[in-house]
Amino acid sequence: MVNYIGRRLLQLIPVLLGMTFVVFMIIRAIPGDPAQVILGQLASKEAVEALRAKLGLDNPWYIQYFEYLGGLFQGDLGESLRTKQPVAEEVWPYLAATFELAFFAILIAVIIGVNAGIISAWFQNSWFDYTAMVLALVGVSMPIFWLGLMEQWIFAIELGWFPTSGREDVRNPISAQSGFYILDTIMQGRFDQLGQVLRHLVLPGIALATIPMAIIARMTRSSMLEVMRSDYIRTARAKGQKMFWVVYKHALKNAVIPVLTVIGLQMGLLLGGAILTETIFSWPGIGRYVYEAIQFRDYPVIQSGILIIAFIFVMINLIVDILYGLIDPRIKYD
Amino acid sequence: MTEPLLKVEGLKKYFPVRNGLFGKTTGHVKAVDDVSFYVNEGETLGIVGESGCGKSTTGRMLMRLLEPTEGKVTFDGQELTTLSAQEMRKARREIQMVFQDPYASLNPRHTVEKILMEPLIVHNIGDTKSRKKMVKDFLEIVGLSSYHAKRYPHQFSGGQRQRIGIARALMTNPKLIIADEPVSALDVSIQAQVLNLMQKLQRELKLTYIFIAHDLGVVRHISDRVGVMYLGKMVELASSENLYAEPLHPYTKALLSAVPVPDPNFTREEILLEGDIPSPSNPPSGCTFHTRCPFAMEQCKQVVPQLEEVKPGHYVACHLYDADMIDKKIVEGS
Amino acid sequence: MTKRKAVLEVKNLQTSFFTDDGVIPSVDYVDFEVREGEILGIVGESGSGKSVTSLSVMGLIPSPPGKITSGEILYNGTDISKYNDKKMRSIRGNEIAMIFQEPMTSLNPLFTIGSQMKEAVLLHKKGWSKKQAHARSVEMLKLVGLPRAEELMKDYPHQLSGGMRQRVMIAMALVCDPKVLIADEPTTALDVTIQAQILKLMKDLNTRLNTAIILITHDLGVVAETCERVVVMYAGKVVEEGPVEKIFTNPEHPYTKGLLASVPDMRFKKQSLYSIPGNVPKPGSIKEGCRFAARCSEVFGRCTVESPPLYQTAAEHKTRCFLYDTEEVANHDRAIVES
Amino acid sequence: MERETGPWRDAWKNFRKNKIALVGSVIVFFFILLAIFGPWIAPEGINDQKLTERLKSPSSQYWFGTDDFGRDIFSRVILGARISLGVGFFSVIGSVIVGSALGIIAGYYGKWVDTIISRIFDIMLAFPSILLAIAVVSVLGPSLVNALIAIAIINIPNFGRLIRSKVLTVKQEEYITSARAIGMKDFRILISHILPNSLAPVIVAGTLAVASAIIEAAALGFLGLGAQAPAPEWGKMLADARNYLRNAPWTMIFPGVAIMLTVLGFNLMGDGLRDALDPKMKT
Amino acid sequence: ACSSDEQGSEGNNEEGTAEESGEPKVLIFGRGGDSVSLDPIAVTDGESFKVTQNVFETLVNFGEQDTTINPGLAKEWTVSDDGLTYTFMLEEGVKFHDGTDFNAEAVVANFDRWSSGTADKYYYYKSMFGGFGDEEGHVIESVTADDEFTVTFKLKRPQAPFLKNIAMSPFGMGSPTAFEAAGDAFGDEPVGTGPFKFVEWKRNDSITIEKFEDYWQEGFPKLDRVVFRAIPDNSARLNALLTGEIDLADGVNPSDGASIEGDAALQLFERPSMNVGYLGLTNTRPPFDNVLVRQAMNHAIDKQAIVDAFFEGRAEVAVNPMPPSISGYNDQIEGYDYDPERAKELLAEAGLPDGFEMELWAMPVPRPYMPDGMKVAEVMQKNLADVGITAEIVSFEWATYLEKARNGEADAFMLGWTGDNGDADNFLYVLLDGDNIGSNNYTYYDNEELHELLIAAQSEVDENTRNELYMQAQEIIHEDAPWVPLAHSTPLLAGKAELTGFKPHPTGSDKLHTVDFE
Ligand SMILES: Nc1ncnc2c1ncn2[C@@H]1O[C@H](COP(=O)(O)OP(=O)(O)OP(=O)(O)O)[C@@H](O)[C@H]1O
Ligand SMILES: Nc1ncnc2c1ncn2[C@@H]1O[C@H](COP(=O)(O)OP(=O)(O)OP(=O)(O)O)[C@@H](O)[C@H]1O
Ligand SMILES: [Mg+2]
Ligand SMILES: [Mg+2]
Repeated sequence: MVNYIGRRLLQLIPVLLGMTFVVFMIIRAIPGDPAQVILGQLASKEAVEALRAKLGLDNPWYIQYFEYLGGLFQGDLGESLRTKQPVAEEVWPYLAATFELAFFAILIAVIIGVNAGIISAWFQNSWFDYTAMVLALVGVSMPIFWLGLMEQWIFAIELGWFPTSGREDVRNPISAQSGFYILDTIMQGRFDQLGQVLRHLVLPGIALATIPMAIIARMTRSSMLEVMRSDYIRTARAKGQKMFWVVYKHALKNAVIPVLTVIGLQMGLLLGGAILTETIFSWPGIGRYVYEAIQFRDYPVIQSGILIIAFIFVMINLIVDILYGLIDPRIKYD
Repeated sequence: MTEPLLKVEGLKKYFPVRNGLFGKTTGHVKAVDDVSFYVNEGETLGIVGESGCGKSTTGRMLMRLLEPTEGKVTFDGQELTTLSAQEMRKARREIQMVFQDPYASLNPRHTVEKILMEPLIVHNIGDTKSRKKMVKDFLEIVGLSSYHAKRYPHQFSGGQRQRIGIARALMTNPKLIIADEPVSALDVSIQAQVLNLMQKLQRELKLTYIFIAHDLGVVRHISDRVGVMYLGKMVELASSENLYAEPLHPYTKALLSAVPVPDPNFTREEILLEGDIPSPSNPPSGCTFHTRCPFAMEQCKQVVPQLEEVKPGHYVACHLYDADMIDKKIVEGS
Repeated sequence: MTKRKAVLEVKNLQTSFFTDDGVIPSVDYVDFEVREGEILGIVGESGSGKSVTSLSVMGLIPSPPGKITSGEILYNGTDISKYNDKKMRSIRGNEIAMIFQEPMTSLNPLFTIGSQMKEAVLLHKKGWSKKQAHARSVEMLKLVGLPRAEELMKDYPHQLSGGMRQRVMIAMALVCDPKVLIADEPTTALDVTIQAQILKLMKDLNTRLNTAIILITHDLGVVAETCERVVVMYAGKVVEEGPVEKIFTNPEHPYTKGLLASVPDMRFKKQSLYSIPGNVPKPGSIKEGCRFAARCSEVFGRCTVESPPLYQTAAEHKTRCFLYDTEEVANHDRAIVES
Repeated sequence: MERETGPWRDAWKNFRKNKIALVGSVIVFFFILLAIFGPWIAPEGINDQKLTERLKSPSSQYWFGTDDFGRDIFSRVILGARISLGVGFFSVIGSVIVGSALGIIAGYYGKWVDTIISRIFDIMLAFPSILLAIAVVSVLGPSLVNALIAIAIINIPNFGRLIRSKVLTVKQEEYITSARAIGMKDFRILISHILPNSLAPVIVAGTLAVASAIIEAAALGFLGLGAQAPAPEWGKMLADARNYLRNAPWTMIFPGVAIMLTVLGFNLMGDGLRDALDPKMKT
Repeated sequence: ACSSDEQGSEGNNEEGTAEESGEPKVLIFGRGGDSVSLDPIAVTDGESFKVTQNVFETLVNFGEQDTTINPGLAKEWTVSDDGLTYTFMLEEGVKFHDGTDFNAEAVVANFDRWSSGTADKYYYYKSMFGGFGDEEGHVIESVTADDEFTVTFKLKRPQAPFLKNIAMSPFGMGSPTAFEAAGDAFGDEPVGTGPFKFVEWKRNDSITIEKFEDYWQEGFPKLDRVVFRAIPDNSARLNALLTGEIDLADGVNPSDGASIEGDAALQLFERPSMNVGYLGLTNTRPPFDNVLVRQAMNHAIDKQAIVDAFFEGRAEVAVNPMPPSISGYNDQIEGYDYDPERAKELLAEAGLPDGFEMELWAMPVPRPYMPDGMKVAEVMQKNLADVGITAEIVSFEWATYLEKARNGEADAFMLGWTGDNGDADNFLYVLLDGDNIGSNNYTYYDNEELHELLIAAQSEVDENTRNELYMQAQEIIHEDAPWVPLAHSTPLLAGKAELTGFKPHPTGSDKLHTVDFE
């Protein structure tokens, strides 16, 4: 197993290097001069030149790239041009906010999606199946920014069931420790605040969860249908096993493998969708952090933010791969 | 004696097994390991053996659909193993193949006509009109009708597809046909039709066959000579009369005795082999059969037996028939 | 020879598939019985309905689209075809067990052999502890001749060879001492030398445990060697039924005859093989007359319009062919079997 | 057995049987008609500003109401079909062409070519697609064409991988071996066997990709990185309408519904096509 | 909208009862973005000043809702006749939040810190006082502590708006102990003398400040705590106000003004206008190098319609580059009226009877002077089309936009300006003088005559003479038409009805010490 993980990690290296390179090149390609941006509107030409030299922008691109890589290895993600803070330090609360939201969303998506898929497959062609699958199709077709706005309008403004935006009730602020408010409030025993945190999570969580949920439901269904046709399911039934256990024990474990891939891939959608959702719901997460950085051309933040998101995405898929190995004994890890 | 149509010497195919952190080659699957035989013009050589013993690999190497790791294949005086890719493609006009799976070996998106015309186009035989005519002729030769030309493979039954496969192999008027389990996927009643057809064609078109199969009955029926393979090696090769009447190799004996005979009154000598076929990636030392051989001796574990002609036209690779062994046995037996 | 008691009787079974192309009766009024402790062979070419018959018995027809549309399946005299799922579950694995063709895919790849064995035990042995179940599983693995039974319990299916898996399947099927074991082509996917091992094992178990076995196969050799009685199926119908000796030495139905003649025999070389002309019909494609009529060498007028019943041609021997319609036999039989 | 059948015809028969897919096709067809004939159907132009008629609620005159410029939303939604469908089609065609070419090269030549191309795909796929699209648009500057390019770029690896894996599996098929056994040249095998057999999944994936491209274009439009004023791009219309969600919800509802319906149409159709053309392919 | 109001007021009631029971009074102030840093000298963005304005105080203050000069930390001051020496008498007994005493040394320490900076660190210092340390342009020669509570500033040359400059938010007095200890991190843990002290900052989310118990002005602040919450989207922010998640919303869309006024639970605040939104014409790019074309543009655009539609009438059509509230405004000038025919004539005169093609750059972000640049651009596009000019709207993200526009890459670009200190110089010189080409003069407009007037005005100490100079300047500008001035908007804020004492300041940074809940 260790060997297997090691191998997967090694295989990641070119991808990770490639990622840094892509990010690096994109940033270089964005029109505009970082030095000028740092110095602002009034800076003299000389000052800009001086700063360019200081930042190493005069060097050929490959030297810049290797310096950038060197920095990355030492955990140096650069410094925000706007706030002058090291990105590596600044980024954590944003990440935590996004993680919490994404985790909540994927939880909803998985619980509802997987079960809907299972039941649809189990009772294939039933009214439940049809309804669930039509809903799932509508779900995949939903522009999440629109869904988010509609949710906000209906459930926050018109009905007032949930707050319109943000992570917490600022009147009753949470003292952040880990940055995961659910964890923080539980550890502090502040269950009143936990309720608030959950209330704030609902709307953006659903907006973010809709598409993955629909995709997971569809995937689970088709994967289950295939598994249900397999010989070992017949074997389990021939033993006299109850249908419920046949489905939830024998079939699900087999069906979950392709679903896992989808979940891994959906995390990418989720992290990407976070940009939109976080903008709509004023969620102080990494997506908004990057998006605002783009608007202010805060290069180090854009660069590191994109890299971090991609890195997380890659890592999630690595974890998915490892999970395969745990679930499926056929995957060799010697 | 005239020169054989096809001569195979020391043919080997090792598939690398990649593994470990860097995908290094950590071993080899010895799919075919030092096989030699010849085929005379107009005869049928049967090759039998259990699954995974390297029959198909051998067959494919003869046409260089797989590049041999080692060894020499001489066809009609021409050494195929040294031809360039271009020349080899030309040479394939003379050697054709019929495949096992009648469902997979025909492109589902092409009509029968297109499938059958392809070899003609490739080898630049005839013009469109004469090609069409040839297609019709050959359809009739293999027992189909000319109106079948416009249909797609999925509209045919397994037996009919196999006929199409045979027709395709015949289009270029080849000398040698390698048939890799052409009847294994067919029902018994259909199998007989195809076997009869192949025999008829052989008579009429003076074909030479290499007939690969695992059904000993079928092989006996169609072959003039039969080679028995075990774990990548040819263990016995003799005329079919001799081989079935008087098998020499312990494996051949066991194999023959294991075949159920459709006669309830027939009682056979039972030699039940213990255990399974070892993996070709880690074959036993010495004689690869020694792990299951009831007559295994110390020597068998170390020394690889060579295929020797112990009787006229009867070759066997077994230490029991080493010249000195025969003496020894006589000594011990007395 | 005294006739043993029937444990399982299939009467007039019709199982149909309701597909987009219409209703296909894959098993069409099939009758046969399995007697205590015997090995009954069912032979037939692909698509003749062998598997559907056995799945019908087990109540495992995939539904939709399949459904038992008529007939009864009597187990010890009670019709289990009408059982609800719960009652049927107590039969499955416990009274009637089944093993399948593909040992490679019939075991769940994600669970250990042990957990799948124990599951089979615990499903029917109420009140057994895990330990007892474990002991029983190991015992059964040993019984089917598997070495290292204890260690095997911890292995996953992919770590076993095909022959070993088929042994595991047999052990699992026999773990609750079923009265009937249905083996659907248990050796088709195996090599001959392994097939010989498995067949021997099944014969041994049959004599030792007195379990009745339905052995489904398309290999006439296997039937000849293993079974006592045999049912020949063609296109969803039983065409001939009788003791192995009779069928093989003196086949009656033209199909059985043709089939036997078309098998190449390993013992001697036939000059040319007999071959049945034509193709195996698609299920449901023949609506009228004898289903074999189109390929039959002895076909005559009546065959294409009327569907022949099963004629009792001798004690223990039945044939579905008008050639055996001697008036008296026919009259006698029509009362019993009507198709 | 009928005479006139073939894989495509069979697929069409299957497709016709699939009610849901037909609904999808009808929706798609409807929007295609709008895209083509929009200018003749729409009662008003894209940019007929009437600042005195601002934010009128739906009425018999303005079926979908008016926006903050007093423009007829009904007309704009109709005229927007051309943009969304255009972006959808052309970006997908772009990614199919480039992706297929790369995928074929990778799958067919294998070895280091494959390794390099596959790694590039891996790297591109490591970025959440919308993020990559935003980055690309940041480089190129926001405009509809650049959004289209960005979307095409982010979809390249999807098609590339699809084709590559299809090429790899088809390459393993016995009929390819038999083509080689005939003595066929590799390139010909590629053209006459591998490509046609890879076409079905590409059509399916392409249809579904049009759906996601439309959403992505709308998302970019929503973020202000796509179509620019006064283009009636649906995502941009939503972004422009955001301020009026409470006071004039119709400004938000109709463009949103239009996006959803179009995308749903393509998804339904793609699903149906998958069932008809390529039953083995999964979501 | 009605039903949402009910919901909103329900939310409020809950809060209301909580307050009556002696709960701390908390104001949640929703705004468009997060602060960049809380060290006021180190930043340039309004969102940072909104917070620092309440944590720090300046020597002199602007008036409650104007830019007149009032005592701040300095209770009185004297200016020498030559305008070169300023002497300030400081309030006594003022303490920083960390307990450090506020005195003359502290003022000196602050100015020393600032004047030893660099342009990239202390932008506003350079911008207002011309440079650092010994630099040529640096206006301040020295700052010295005469005694504990007297500070003297010596200038190298007279600077007319000097007092207005030091009243600006960037020049809030920080605790020397704190900034010496914290160094660059001062912006994370600001310490001033203001009515509120810094508590917590959740990046991109919220900043919390709380009542400073030892605040020197008795009875202030009224609130116990203020939370600044960043909600980037204007409508989302208003939504949050409606649901009671915030108490006060900055940057309300003009389109929502009417409905807020009609809502009993809410009140609308208008921020006095001190800005100008305009369409800049890059004077060096053809055809805008032709004054006739520029005038034609001015006639072509229907400013009134724009103000009515996208400022919802909450703006004044602009005639001059600065708002009327600033002294020196020339109200004699008649604006170019909306006259497409005249525009066409002018174009024909300029040799472009068939119009021309141009790029129209639209602002990608809302600003107080231009709540929705894109939409205004669309209207202008239409107006221009009506006189035969084909304008393609283009946009970039904000920073690129500014940079490219400053580099003269735009044909015509939308932009605006909010005054820093309410002085005419801060509009006319900064935005239109040749000196500021490459900086805030984005149009590359350069008129020698104008330049001389503006430079003269900078060092003119007499108010009337100075105003006279600015009026002349505006006439020149009007004639040359480097811009199409569009509007002086009145930015809107909305708050709960029970909010009292909130006085929006024209500079955009509001002092909250008088704010209270009823
Ligand atoms: N491409 C390959 N890579 C690695 N191993 C291979 C490859 N092709 C075949 N083998 C291995 O080589 C051995 C011989 O395979 P081959 O297909 O020749 O057997 P066979 O005798 O034709 O068996 P069957 O009767 O099942 O067709 C097998 O163990 C197989 O696993
Ligand atoms: N799920 C199903 N849906 C539709 N038709 C089915 C289904 N399962 C079986 N059939 C039909 O029933 C017929 C009988 O199938 P069955 O599997 O019993 O054949 P078999 O005799 O077991 O053949 P084989 O030797 O290939 O296993 C087949 O022709 C098939 O078309
Ligand atoms: Mg093979
Ligand atoms: Mg079967």
